[in-house]
Amino acid sequence: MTANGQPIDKNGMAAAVAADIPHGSFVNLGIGLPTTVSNHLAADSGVTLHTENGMLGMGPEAHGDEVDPDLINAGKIPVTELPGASYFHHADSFAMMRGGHLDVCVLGAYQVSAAGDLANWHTGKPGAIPAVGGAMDLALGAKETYVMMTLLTRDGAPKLVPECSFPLTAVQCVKRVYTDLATFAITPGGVEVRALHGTSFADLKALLDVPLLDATAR
Amino acid sequence: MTANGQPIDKNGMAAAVAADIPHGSFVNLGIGLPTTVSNHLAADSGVTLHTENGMLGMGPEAHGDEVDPDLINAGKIPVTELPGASYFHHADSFAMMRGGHLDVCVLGAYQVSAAGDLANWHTGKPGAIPAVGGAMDLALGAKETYVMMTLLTRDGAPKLVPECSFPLTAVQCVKRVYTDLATFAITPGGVEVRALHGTSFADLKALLDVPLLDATAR
Amino acid sequence: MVDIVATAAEAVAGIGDGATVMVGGFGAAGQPVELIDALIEGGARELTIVNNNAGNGDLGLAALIREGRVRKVICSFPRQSDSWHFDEKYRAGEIELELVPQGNLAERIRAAGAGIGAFFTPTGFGTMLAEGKEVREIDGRQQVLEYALRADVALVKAHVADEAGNITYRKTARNFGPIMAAAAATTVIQVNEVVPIGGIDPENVVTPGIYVDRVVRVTPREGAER
Amino acid sequence: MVDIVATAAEAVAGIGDGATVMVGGFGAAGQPVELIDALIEGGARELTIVNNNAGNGDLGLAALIREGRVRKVICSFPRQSDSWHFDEKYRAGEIELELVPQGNLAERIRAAGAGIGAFFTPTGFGTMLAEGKEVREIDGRQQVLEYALRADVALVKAHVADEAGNITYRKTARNFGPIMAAAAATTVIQVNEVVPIGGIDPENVVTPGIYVDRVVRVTPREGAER
Repeated sequence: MTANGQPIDKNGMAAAVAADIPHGSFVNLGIGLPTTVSNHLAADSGVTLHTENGMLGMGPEAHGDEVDPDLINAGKIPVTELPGASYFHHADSFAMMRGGHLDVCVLGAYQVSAAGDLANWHTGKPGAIPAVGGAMDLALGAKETYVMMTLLTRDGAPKLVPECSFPLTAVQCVKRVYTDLATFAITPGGVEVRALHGTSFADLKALLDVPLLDATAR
Repeated sequence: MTANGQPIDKNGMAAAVAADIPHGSFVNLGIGLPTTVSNHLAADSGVTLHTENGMLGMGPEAHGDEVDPDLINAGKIPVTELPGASYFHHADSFAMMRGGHLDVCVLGAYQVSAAGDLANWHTGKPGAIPAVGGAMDLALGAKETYVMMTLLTRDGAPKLVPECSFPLTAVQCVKRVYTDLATFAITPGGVEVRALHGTSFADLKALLDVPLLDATAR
Repeated sequence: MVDIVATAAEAVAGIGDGATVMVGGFGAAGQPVELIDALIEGGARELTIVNNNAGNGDLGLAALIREGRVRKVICSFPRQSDSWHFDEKYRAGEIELELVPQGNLAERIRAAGAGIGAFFTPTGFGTMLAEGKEVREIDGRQQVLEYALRADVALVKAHVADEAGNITYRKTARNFGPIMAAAAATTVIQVNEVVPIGGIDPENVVTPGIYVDRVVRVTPREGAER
Repeated sequence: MVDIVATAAEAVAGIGDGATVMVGGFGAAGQPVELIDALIEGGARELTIVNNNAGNGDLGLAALIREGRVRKVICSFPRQSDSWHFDEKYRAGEIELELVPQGNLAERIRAAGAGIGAFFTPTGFGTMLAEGKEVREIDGRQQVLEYALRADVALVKAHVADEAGNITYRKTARNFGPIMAAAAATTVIQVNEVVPIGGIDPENVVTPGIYVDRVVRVTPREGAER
């Protein structure tokens, strides 16, 4: 197989994730990059957004007069309320997540392992103040956990790895990984490459220290 | 000490319990005899009644047009709603009880032991269909568990006993026992007699196989 | 996403033999009688039923038991003055009973919906209902390990649904509805009224639509509502 | 029974050195700033604080930390762009941190209020936050044993109280309020409005008065409410 177009940017990754979210899903979008997925959900997607600080039916970011300090998302950004929304307390909100009721959760990551282990909360550097928030709950709670990240660090090191070297968020939880160079599905049979962006399967294989299955023709 | 008035009837026991419920308490009254305690709570008692099927602020039994099949007590009898009431689901209702938030719970009993063990749910007879309801939760959940019962069975056997022979509802949970012949407090130091009704302390001692402390002069 | 269906029969479609079915209600309050009638009509057998009781009188759950559809009941309070159908089947050895203290029943159902595998609670310690169960002392109290209780289907009676499946209940008929809705793979709710999206204040939603698969409006029976 | 008190100072009276204090809020939403200000004024030291965060900016919990009143923080997300007071104390070794996954934090608080001693949850399994904790497989998943988390006092910001102490919240400012109110020996709630008994529909009460010890009405700050 040869290179397939260009690498995609963050916007392209968000669009790729959005395209894979089934109609009518209940979805939690993690803080930061994953939040941008909402910009790519069609008005008729039927997707309902959950924010773990106690709301279903979250709308877009609030601006101007819409801003209400009592209505924020998990990133503490003011948001809006859509018709059909509901509010609940923190234990009920995490029960909703941890009980497996969300269809999809989208998270960022430092590393994902070939087995689907996720590292996204702590660099493990000495002196770093750790903060976990809802990451460990989110990673395990949804029916499907998707990760969005660049495939390589700024230094060019792969972030899809045989074993995570960063402290783990959760074990064997990631189902799909959306990156600038490729989209992966982590399956019981191994890591499948589902789409390529500006790279070839052979080049990707050379880049990563993880066995890959070519599923681009799927 | 000599006999002190007459034995009290069920009505008298209910009045005795009601007189000991502190102002402003949150109280659960068990099915049957304990329900009658509400008839003796003064309008200014400040007592709020809990019913474990999901309500605080339960009012008296409903009659005629007041009857609403969606508003019943734990005995499945139609009741009314007082101002300041609230409704909640069963897990929240039992959390309220089991979390130790109720001040007083009043229950009937087959037997109470000298250590405060309670038997009130199952006769243990062969062929009896057991039914426990909320008895085990109620017995342990309130800050104080009071029991109302006749002191003797119809056959004249004491129901305040060294050890329960009936299947237990809960261990070491009963704080006070209101009977037709006497009122008892079960304390770390032993079983205290707090009041006598138509019997003497000496006669009571002879009647029961449980060591008693005379606290009637308290 | 919720399906608003037209009939109770559609609402209970697909409940098969051997299913574990949670049935809301405390006695008659909150009992989804019309859904149970449809379940009887549907023919499913060998059911395991989770309910606080084991049927009262001749309607609803009592009828399901009378018809011999129930293999096992998990409940807190089967024996009542009007539980004759259960009593008869139980005495004949035709129905199995798992007796659970009511608070443990509620908490086990809640645990299933909340992703809690098991929990320690003082309720039941030292009694025959905790025999054989793991016990440990926590915070100075002996506590018993109890496991989450989940179901294939929950049948719930509520009050109002919006078209997103958000639900409100009415008075003490709320009882087991919200926790059962979260503990079952498929949740079916009968309501008195369906309103458009936006018709329920988001502050007052009791069961969010995420927990609800099918909603059917049922015309209240004469005398069953005011 | 609830006391409706006139000032935040009365509301927090009696919180002593070494107390464990749950503080509601997720960031600024639902943070009881005026109660925290009164707590600072009251002088209590060596506090253990339970909150989702460890202070944002310079107000409320951040100020309490800046004033050196906090010995330990139990939270899920201390490090933020504006957590400078915590960061400084933590790096100086002047404050202890117990880091808890947010869902475990919420569930542990809920457990304390509900009489659950401990529970098994998959969250945290295989991570450094579960090191040394008991693990067992339940329902095919590895689960970690977590214990109830209770407090001496809860400080909560809500929306409306009635004179029986029944409480409603507003939007996502509800967050930890209801579970903290149930998990503390003494619960103190600041509200925007107090209404007579009967002023809240019994169907819409979020925190029943049984959980509430003191209520104080606080005039909203300029710009803090709309």
